[in-house]
Amino acid sequence: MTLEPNSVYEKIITELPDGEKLKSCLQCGNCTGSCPSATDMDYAPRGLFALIAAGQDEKVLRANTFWYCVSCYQCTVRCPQEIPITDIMYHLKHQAIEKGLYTTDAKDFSGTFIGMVEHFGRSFELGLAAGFHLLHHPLESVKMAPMALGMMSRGRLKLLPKRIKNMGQLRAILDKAKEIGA
Amino acid sequence: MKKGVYICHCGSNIAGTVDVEEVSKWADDLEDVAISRDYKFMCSSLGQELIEKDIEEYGLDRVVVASCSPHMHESTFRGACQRAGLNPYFMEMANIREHCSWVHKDKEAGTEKSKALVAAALSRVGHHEPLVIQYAPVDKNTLVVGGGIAGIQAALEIANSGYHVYLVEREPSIGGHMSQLDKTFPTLDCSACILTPRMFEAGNHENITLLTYSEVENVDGYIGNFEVRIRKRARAIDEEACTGCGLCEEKCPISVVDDVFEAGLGYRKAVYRPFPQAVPKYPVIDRENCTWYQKGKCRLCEKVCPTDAIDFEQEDEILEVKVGNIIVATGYDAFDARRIPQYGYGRYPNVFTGLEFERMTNAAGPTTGKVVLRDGVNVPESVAIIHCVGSRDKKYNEYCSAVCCMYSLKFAHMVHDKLPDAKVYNFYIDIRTPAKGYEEFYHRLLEEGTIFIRGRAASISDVALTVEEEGKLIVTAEDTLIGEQRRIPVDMAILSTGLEARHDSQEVARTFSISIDKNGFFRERHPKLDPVATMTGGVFIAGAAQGPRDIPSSVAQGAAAAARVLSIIDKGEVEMEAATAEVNDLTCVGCRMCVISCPYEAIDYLEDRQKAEVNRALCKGCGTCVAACPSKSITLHHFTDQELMAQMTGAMNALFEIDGVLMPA
Amino acid sequence: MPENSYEPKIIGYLCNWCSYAGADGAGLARIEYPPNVKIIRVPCSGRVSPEMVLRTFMQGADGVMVLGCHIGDCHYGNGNHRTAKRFPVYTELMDYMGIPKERLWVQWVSASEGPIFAEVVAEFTERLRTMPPMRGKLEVG
Amino acid sequence: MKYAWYPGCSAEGNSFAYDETSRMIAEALGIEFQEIDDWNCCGATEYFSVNQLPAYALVARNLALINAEETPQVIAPCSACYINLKKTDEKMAKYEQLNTEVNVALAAGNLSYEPGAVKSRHFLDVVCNDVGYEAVKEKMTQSLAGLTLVPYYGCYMGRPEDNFDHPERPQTMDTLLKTLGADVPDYSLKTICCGGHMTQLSAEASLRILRHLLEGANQLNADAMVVGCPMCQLNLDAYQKDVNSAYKTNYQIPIVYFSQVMGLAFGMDPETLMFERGIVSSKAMLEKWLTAEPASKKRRRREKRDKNALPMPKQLES
Ligand SMILES: Cc1cc2nc3c(=O)[nH]c(=O)nc-3n(C[C@H](O)[C@H](O)[C@H](O)COP(=O)(O)OP(=O)(O)OC[C@H]3O[C@@H](n4cnc5c(N)ncnc54)[C@H](O)[C@@H]3O)c2cc1C
Ligand SMILES: Cc1cc2nc3c(=O)[nH]c(=O)nc-3n(C[C@H](O)[C@H](O)[C@H](O)COP(=O)(O)OP(=O)(O)OC[C@H]3O[C@@H](n4cnc5c(N)ncnc54)[C@H](O)[C@@H]3O)c2cc1C
Ligand code: SF4
Ligand code: SF4
Ligand code: SF4
Ligand code: SF4
Ligand code: SF4
Ligand code: SF4
Ligand code: SF4
Ligand code: SF4
Repeated sequence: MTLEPNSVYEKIITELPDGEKLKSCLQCGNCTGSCPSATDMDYAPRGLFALIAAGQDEKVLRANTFWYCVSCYQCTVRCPQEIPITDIMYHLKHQAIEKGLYTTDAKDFSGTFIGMVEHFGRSFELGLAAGFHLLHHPLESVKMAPMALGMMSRGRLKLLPKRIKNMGQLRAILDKAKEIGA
Repeated sequence: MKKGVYICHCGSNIAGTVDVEEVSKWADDLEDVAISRDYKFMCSSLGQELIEKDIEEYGLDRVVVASCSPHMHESTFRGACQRAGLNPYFMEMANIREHCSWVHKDKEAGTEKSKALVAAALSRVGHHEPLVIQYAPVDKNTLVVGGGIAGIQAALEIANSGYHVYLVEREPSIGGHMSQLDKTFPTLDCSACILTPRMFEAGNHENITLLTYSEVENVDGYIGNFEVRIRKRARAIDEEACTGCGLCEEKCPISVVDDVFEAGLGYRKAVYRPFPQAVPKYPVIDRENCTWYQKGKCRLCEKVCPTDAIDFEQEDEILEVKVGNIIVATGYDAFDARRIPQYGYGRYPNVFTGLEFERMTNAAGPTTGKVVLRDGVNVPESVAIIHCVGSRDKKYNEYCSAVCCMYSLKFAHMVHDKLPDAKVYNFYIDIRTPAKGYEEFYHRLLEEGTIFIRGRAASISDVALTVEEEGKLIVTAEDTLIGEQRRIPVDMAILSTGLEARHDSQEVARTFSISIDKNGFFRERHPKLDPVATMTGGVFIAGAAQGPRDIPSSVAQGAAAAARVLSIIDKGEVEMEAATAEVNDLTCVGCRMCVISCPYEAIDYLEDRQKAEVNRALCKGCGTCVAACPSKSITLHHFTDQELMAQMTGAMNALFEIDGVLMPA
Repeated sequence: MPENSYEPKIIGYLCNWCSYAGADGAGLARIEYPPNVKIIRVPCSGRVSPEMVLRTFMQGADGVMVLGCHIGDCHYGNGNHRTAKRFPVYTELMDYMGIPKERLWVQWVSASEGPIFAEVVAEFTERLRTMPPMRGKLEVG
Repeated sequence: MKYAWYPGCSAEGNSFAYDETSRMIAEALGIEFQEIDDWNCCGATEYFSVNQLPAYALVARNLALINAEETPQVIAPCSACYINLKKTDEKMAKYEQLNTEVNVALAAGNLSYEPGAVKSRHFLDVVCNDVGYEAVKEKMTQSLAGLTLVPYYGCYMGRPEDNFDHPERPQTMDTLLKTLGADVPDYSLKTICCGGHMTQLSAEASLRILRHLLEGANQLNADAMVVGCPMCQLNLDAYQKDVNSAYKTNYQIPIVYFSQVMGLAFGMDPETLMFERGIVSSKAMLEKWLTAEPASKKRRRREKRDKNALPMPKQLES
């Protein structure tokens, strides 16, 4: 079978190690049945794979599925055809960003996170949460406040992470990686 | 020398990727080739006649057929030569289908390779010697291993034709898995009702020696003449004296879970018959659990036995029997559901396996046929039946187990029948019902109101999140037809476990010199055209030991294997291996390297003359001795050094010629 | 012939019961592999003597494969035990004679291992492609 | 026994207690930690989402900073860190191109890493498999008898493959807690994911997931859930209140680290074990333990076979 060049399907198969296993999807539904996020996804994994096979790339890349994937590998360890589903989810995020087709906040969340890592070399969950929510869901972040207070009072919430000593080295590495990876 | 060359098209199987005409033309110019032809189907009667005619017309004294694997048609073309008066060993095949056209797509490469293979065969065949096929008489007795329905059927067919059968069964009774079943799909006949008469017939047939609680330890010899060593394990019961009254069983104080016949759902005693209709009727004492054997106390059974049949001193017996043919029908093991932890078998009481459920619905089983929960009292209001457990999953078994869709439907029917108010959910990927009456059975279940959810069940859990789920098992699955994850609370879940090769199939295969496929099932000689024969002459297979199958097909295979055996017995003699080894008396230095290397002890060392000598009746023609002999004094006929080296040289020369370069000096 | 279009010539000695049937299996399953190998059927891998291997190299083969049943699965019980014992010694000798021992492959392939057979052939062919052709390199015969 | 130690970002804030008590336990068991100098964030699951190569390079920097000769194994206490370190090492070993590219990136910082040089381990794995249950037992001064501890592994300890425990039915922590003398029920949800960063994306989705896990533990009368991952701890602990208000439940299940309960059994002062850092109070659990009757006095009743009941299949031995 020759696949439409540059289609989501073709890219998974050619770019992702073991991606060609997606061809053997039985549409059994074990992945969706096992997925903790399935109920919140526009299309749960099996359905998404059917769309990929049908060439409905736009629908696929606009779906929130892979942004809602928490990378728990539950689907992967249960798939009877040994399809690397979680890795496919990562790959789809990548494809969606590449094509600029994403609609959820999740990408921005990841972005906030990455920004922090690139700034400090380390992350910190709650500073991250606060930053993200202030930007995107001011209301939700108010709701988060009591929890954050609890954390703070137990010495578990810091406002800024420690910065690593050799930030210059890390940046150089990441810049180089981005350059090659692009 | 006049050689004839025949290049087969095999329709487009070969001609599609090999330019057969070109190969034929090319071969025509080779040394000693009198005639070279290509033909659509060489194995057809017209193809064979072509060879026969040419042998006569052109006076051919060597024939090369370039077609499929010799495993497929060597005997066909040897036959053609023989009919035309040519020694059958003057024929050689070049395998340009399995080893060439089917595995290479590039026509040019395929054509070149075919030329090299044809040249190799031509070069080899020139060195062939005429061999005389010797015949050995066939022992008319047959060994059948495994007393399931397949083995019983095979044994009865042969015994009814008037020949003797040794039927060896490992368990205390014959019957196999079929004896555990309640009803059989799709007709819902009572399994015991149709099986018991067969078991009885096999147990009482004058031509059947029934050896239960026994195993085959060793097999020697070859088709027509096998020597078999059987261990008959001690039952601790004197079969002559025992009347099968069952008093011992009744009085024995030790009761243990019966993992075999009751599939773990019920108990049996330390002295027991697996079930009341067991054949033979004698019990056995299970020494692992008997207090006398373990602690030196009890002997209650001895006290109550009215005929003094208990014999604690009894020892295993070793029987040596001679048979001409062997049928191996050792059946399958059910998949161990505990290997899939997310289904909770062994963790949640109300998860059952298929075989457990068979025992449960069986009126003679532990619940006298009542469908109840593990507590033995409460009745389920809802039942989930999970298809494909351990099947169609690369982590366990990739194949489809073939019978579980049908038995899952059967289970759904049984629940509807016994508990008309209960809800039944079948979680399936595909419903597979490909045989007579099977699809109709599925339709019947649709009408009976079974709820079918298309989706492989993901997990079973007991963590309730809603009031309706409380106290239930919750099956989570995607209902793929609506594209939604669903949680279905049920009281009972049945896992439709697949069929696996016996855990010891590899050892059994070794004992009988047969091979196994990647799943551990016995490998047939040809997947389509020879499903009950094996690569070892005189050894046949039948039933679920060859692959997952249902009862009708197991019976058909049992009968087919029997027919194959009967035709050999009827013929009365078998061809002996003609390709045996021979020692050159003049050059042998008596070092005995060959004697040590022969796997069959077929080489005698003659003390007086200090020479080695091959016993041709024992030699199987493996050639190990040839390679071991330091003085090059042993020839293996039909695989001589000259023949093999000529074949190699033929190929190499052709390759260099095709390359357009001459051989290096 | 330019160096880069060099196609290694391989002779494979395959035991009738396991490896030859395995090669048939690759065919039945239509698994593609390089056409470089020419198969010669022997009853048992134990039939293959070191001399035969040497003569094959002398005839200009770039590689020789000896394939037999897995240990324990030999149709003749233990013929392949001999193969297993014989060849490690022999491969050492080959090096001594100037034939790199990488040119000889002894491996077990069962009747059900068609895909493995195809893999072995592909891998061996690839390996030989990285080596110069044998022809002319051998000063024997 | 000497290992490199990769604390992970949360060690400095949220999971301070885990880091601190792990060091205490390690010392008690004779494990020496060599903290990686100037380690950086492993990228959690986020970095991989967006840009693969920098994500690998980010992790690889940590591996490259380890002196592999001195400490050929690195311990991460956090499951996400563990899996990222392991995944990076394995993928670099498996895919030549990735290996080259990552090393080109590392070279920009004057570093290099040879895949396979450093083996990544989870702290739980080291405690159970390198030190061993016997050695743990020897260090015990008190039993945890009387406590029902529910082991919760989260998703990563056995996944995606070839990790130190079974992906669906892990046993390590069960055995460890049993060794410590606690009652350890068979928790069927022990590998169901805690939701990870979902708390930040969809409150609804994550609370549903957390509620499921808490309900499962609650049904087993858990005195505490025992975890080995800061993310699991954070989610189950910090959002328990939110679960309660969203679902009208009243779970009060402390979420503690296995290192903390080991400390109890080793006779360490509960104060220094920092139980009070949990949002859900551990007080009730500690009190119950202190007042529990000694194990020896508790007689185990042998269960009599119910006449009606059908036999249960035996569990598969792991
Ligand atoms: C739950 C369930 C329900 C089923 N329901 C149906 C149905 O309704 N209808 C239907 O057609 N099929 C059904 N089947 C399939 C059916 O069980 C098989 O088709 C049939 O039993 C195969 O018979 P067999 O003789 O090949 O193997 P088996 O029944 O397995 O018999 C093999 C025999 O060989 C013996 N044996 C094994 N190894 C040795 C050895 N080394 N030496 C000596 N003896 C040995 C065994 O003890 C056994 O007696 C069902 C299967 C299952 C699991
Ligand atoms: C499109 C198609 C593709 C298939 N592909 C496959 C496949 O890939 N693999 C596979 O395993 N199976 C395949 N099958 C099934 C396969 O064809 C059958 O399983 C097989 O041919 C059955 O053989 P048979 O001998 O029972 O019947 P038939 O092949 O039908 O032979 C019956 C013979 O009896 C003769 N006959 C009929 N009535 C009389 C009479 N009254 N007197 C005398 N002679 C009579 C007929 O002329 C015929 O020669 C395929 C079937 C179809 C339709
Ligand atoms: S579990 Fe695997 S085979 Fe089944 S639908 Fe999902 S991806 Fe396809
Ligand atoms: S890895 Fe992602 S898609 Fe797979 S089960 Fe977990 S959340 Fe769902
Ligand atoms: S001889 Fe073999 S290759 Fe030729 S037609 Fe018959 S089956 Fe096909
Ligand atoms: S051994 Fe004795 S008691 Fe037991 S069945 Fe036979 S005759 Fe009856
Ligand atoms: S001696 Fe053994 S078999 Fe006989 S009654 Fe006692 S326990 Fe049962
Ligand atoms: S027969 Fe049905 S239940 Fe059994 S493995 Fe095949 S599809 Fe699954
Ligand atoms: S060919 Fe094989 S069986 Fe025959 S004598 Fe030689 S070693 Fe023995
Ligand atoms: S190995 Fe050769 S020389 Fe030695 S005894 Fe046997 S035949 Fe004679």
